[in-house]
Amino acid sequence: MGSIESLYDKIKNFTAQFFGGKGFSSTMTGYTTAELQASVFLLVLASLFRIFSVPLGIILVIAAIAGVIVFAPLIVTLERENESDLNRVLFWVVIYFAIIIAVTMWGR
Amino acid sequence: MEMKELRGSRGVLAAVALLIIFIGVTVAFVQLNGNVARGISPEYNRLAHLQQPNSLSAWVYDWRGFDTLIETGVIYVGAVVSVLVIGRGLVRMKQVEGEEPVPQTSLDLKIGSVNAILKYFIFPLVILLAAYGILIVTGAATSGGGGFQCGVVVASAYLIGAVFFGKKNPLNFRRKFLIAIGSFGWALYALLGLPGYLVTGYWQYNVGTDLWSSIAGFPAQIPSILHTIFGDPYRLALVLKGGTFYSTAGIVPLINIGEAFNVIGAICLIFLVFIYGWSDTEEAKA
Amino acid sequence: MSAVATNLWTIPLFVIIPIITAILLNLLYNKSRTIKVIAIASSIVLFVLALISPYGFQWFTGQPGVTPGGTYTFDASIFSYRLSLEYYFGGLQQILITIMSLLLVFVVFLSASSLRKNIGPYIALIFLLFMSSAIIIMVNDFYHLWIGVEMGSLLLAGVVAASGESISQKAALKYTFFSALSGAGMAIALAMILGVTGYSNITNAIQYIMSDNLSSLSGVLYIAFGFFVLSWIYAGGLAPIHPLKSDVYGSAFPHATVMLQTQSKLMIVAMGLIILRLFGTLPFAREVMLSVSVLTMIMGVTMALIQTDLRWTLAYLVVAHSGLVTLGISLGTVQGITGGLFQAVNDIVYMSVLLICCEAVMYFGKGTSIKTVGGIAKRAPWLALAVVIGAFAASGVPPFNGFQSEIILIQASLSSGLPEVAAIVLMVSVTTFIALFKPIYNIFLKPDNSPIAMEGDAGAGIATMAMVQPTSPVPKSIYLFLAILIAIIIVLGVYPQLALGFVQDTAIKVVYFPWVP
Amino acid sequence: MVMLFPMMGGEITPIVVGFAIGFLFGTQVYSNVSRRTVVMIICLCIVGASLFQAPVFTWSLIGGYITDGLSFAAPFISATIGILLGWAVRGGK
Repeated sequence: MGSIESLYDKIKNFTAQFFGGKGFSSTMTGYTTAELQASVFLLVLASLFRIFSVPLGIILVIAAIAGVIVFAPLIVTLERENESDLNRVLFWVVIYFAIIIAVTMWGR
Repeated sequence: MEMKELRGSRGVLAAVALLIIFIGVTVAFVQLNGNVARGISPEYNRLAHLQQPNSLSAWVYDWRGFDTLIETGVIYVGAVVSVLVIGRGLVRMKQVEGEEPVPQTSLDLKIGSVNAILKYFIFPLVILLAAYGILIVTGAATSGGGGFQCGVVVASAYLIGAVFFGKKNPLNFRRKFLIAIGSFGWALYALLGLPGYLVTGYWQYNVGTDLWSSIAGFPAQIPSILHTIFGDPYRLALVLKGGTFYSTAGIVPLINIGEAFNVIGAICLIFLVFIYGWSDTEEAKA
Repeated sequence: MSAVATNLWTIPLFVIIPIITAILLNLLYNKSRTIKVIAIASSIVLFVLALISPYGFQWFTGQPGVTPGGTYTFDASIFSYRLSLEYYFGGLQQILITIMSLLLVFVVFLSASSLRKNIGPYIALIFLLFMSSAIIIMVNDFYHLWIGVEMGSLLLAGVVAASGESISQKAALKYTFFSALSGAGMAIALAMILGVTGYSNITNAIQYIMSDNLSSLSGVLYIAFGFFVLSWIYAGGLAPIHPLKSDVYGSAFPHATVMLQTQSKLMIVAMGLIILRLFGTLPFAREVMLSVSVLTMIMGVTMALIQTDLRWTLAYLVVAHSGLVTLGISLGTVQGITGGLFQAVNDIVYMSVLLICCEAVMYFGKGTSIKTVGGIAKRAPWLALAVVIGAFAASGVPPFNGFQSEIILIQASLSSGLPEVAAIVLMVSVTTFIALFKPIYNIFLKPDNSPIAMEGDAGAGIATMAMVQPTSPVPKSIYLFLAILIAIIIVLGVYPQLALGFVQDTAIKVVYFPWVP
Repeated sequence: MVMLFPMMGGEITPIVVGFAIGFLFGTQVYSNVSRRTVVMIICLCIVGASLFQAPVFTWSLIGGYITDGLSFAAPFISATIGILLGWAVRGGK
């Protein structure tokens, strides 16, 4: 039915949806790269849990893939959580500290 | 983050996390209860009388003298930083235009109803408090007091003066005076280590007391002249049950004086900056 | 084994010379010429001292150690309980302090010549920053470690707040706020270790923990470990606190950031090694440290990618590369620790190159944002070369030093059975390259199309003069500093053994003889 | 057990040091109060000195020791006098 060219046009139109306005500002490229990086990092991190048990690692990788797809612009969340806002940092410090204590004290 | 966000699932998460921390710390303290190891501390107590009647001063200034030097530095830095931030010197780069700092205004203290009291009472109080501070630092060789306490007492005298008299503070420490004695105090403290360093190689070795030069492996004998200079001014006779002992605190009282000057300079400077403000024009006038 | 000196003459000087210099500079206040002379002379003295110093201990105040037999000894090689405060100066200390004092010379020179007013107290703070970092890297005592960290964070806040922008004062305030949290946390950790062991000397404490059965007290050690890691995270600006630390780096003057990042690397190294020596045998200790480092790297580089200002990109990259240092330390193997320490050395050098270049960009008077500056390569080609070399070194391109340490880290994580971590290290170095080249391209290579430059093309006013004159406002001294640092980068990249010889010894001791400082 | 001689250094040095520091701080005192207030300060100071008592291990009269239970903190008195003198000499500005 459709030729190669129309397929190309379809893909082009489909990808064009993602960019509002001028798609190639230097800020935008930064965000795109960071988004890709963040999702890859997340996958690698999830796979790191195989050192505790391999099934856990597999489950986490699948969960991470699902998470990356569902919460698509990860970088926006990441940027928000990386604010130097005092309450936010305090929140994360408390969470971290609780995890450290829980893992070291009752982790075995 | 808004407080709103903390009311949702994040708040629950944070509460659970705090609970875990609480349980962990409590478990640790329960385990520690009754199991505290004494370590080296009996040794300190066994040695303390050899050099001065007060083991607290001995502990604080002789064994941990260097440690206290750096702690003193924390106070000094605190003063320098507050003065810097409040207004003496926001640093500017030549090439870059920066924001102009907000001009400092001094706190206006209104003195109304306390006049009658302050006329007869507050001025002597300020003077006597300052004298009391000096008493504490001179008694550093024999009592638990020391430089820091002296500094705090004198600073409180200064603060009382500031509260009741406003700009006409009777203890009218000037900025340059405070900076000078603060710097002099820390420098004195730091440099009192020099005699011991030059003679033995150990920084802040107490040449006046000279406890260790008789022990094998100690690098040098202390010349008697140093021993006299730093030991004799503070020699005391301890009349105890076992007889009369002669003891000296060596450089410890001098260190305390340095510490006192530093603390007076630093803390009064912090008070001064926060109460009266600091503008470059006033400084130029002064 | 021959007697080890416990009265090494250089150690007190590393502390006392900065103190006296700082006091003098603070008193001199605004006499810039005298300040410059004194500060540079004193920093050169410190550099020479670090270069020529032998290795050994200093037992401050000259109190001896008590042997188990009850006699006193002044020999560090004999087993004894230390009555005095102990500092150690060895290979690791030598290389780190040497580099730090070299940077101090540069930083003092730069700040004395580029600042307008109040330089006395400011440079005094920088000297004290040097002192506190030297203390932290040399100390073998808990109390003093704590004081060093506390003082370091106060000084950091002072240096940052002094730059006088509202953003930097906010950053300083936030950072000091957290110092209350983690300083108290560290104090609790120290109190617990002191309570369990009775010794504030780290060597004695480790010996006690290793020789006595503490299984009934393991909870105390775990909590102490947790608090210690918390303050480690704080001091180094690792993962959850990294937004505050990168705020600090980004809002200080770049030359101050050179000292700040050096200080934080030294803190990370010193505290990380102490944590490893004390708690390395606890279950999950290394895993906790490893996860903190991995998260720091990931967060750092990801956030660096989306910045649009060279200062802020560098701020986040400094944080990310701290993660590389801690990664090596937390692997806990000889190779890993060697790689981590070597990475710390390299990191300090190449980040300094980038930061000094960033400061040089500020001399053009338009800030460092990629939106405002452009076309600097035309006016200062050597600067562009320097920044490109710095970026290559940071991203681990072979002839430069970053490559050598990153390859060690990758090998170490592979041999520890963690290929994912190796992959992350690789990704971090690649992403560093990407994150750096965005601002480098925009600031240096892209033609200047800012409004002022456009006006200049139209042929109006002073801007035209600036365009016509190709001379750059960057002083010659900056090129000299950059040349020295780049020489170090290349030398370390070609002969990594030069630095490895200093750090390998420490790595071996940490793994096999943890009680030896 | 009152001793005039031999006096230990530790009993006289604090008095001298107290006076010196007091004088130093006295130069910074700013106030114009009546002579009556000065007399009151001195009286209060002596009362205070008897309350603080002499430093421990002080045995001489100059050090402030008279008998057990009655002694004066000599450095306190000397510091007060130092402050007043310093005020008289350079203060009041």
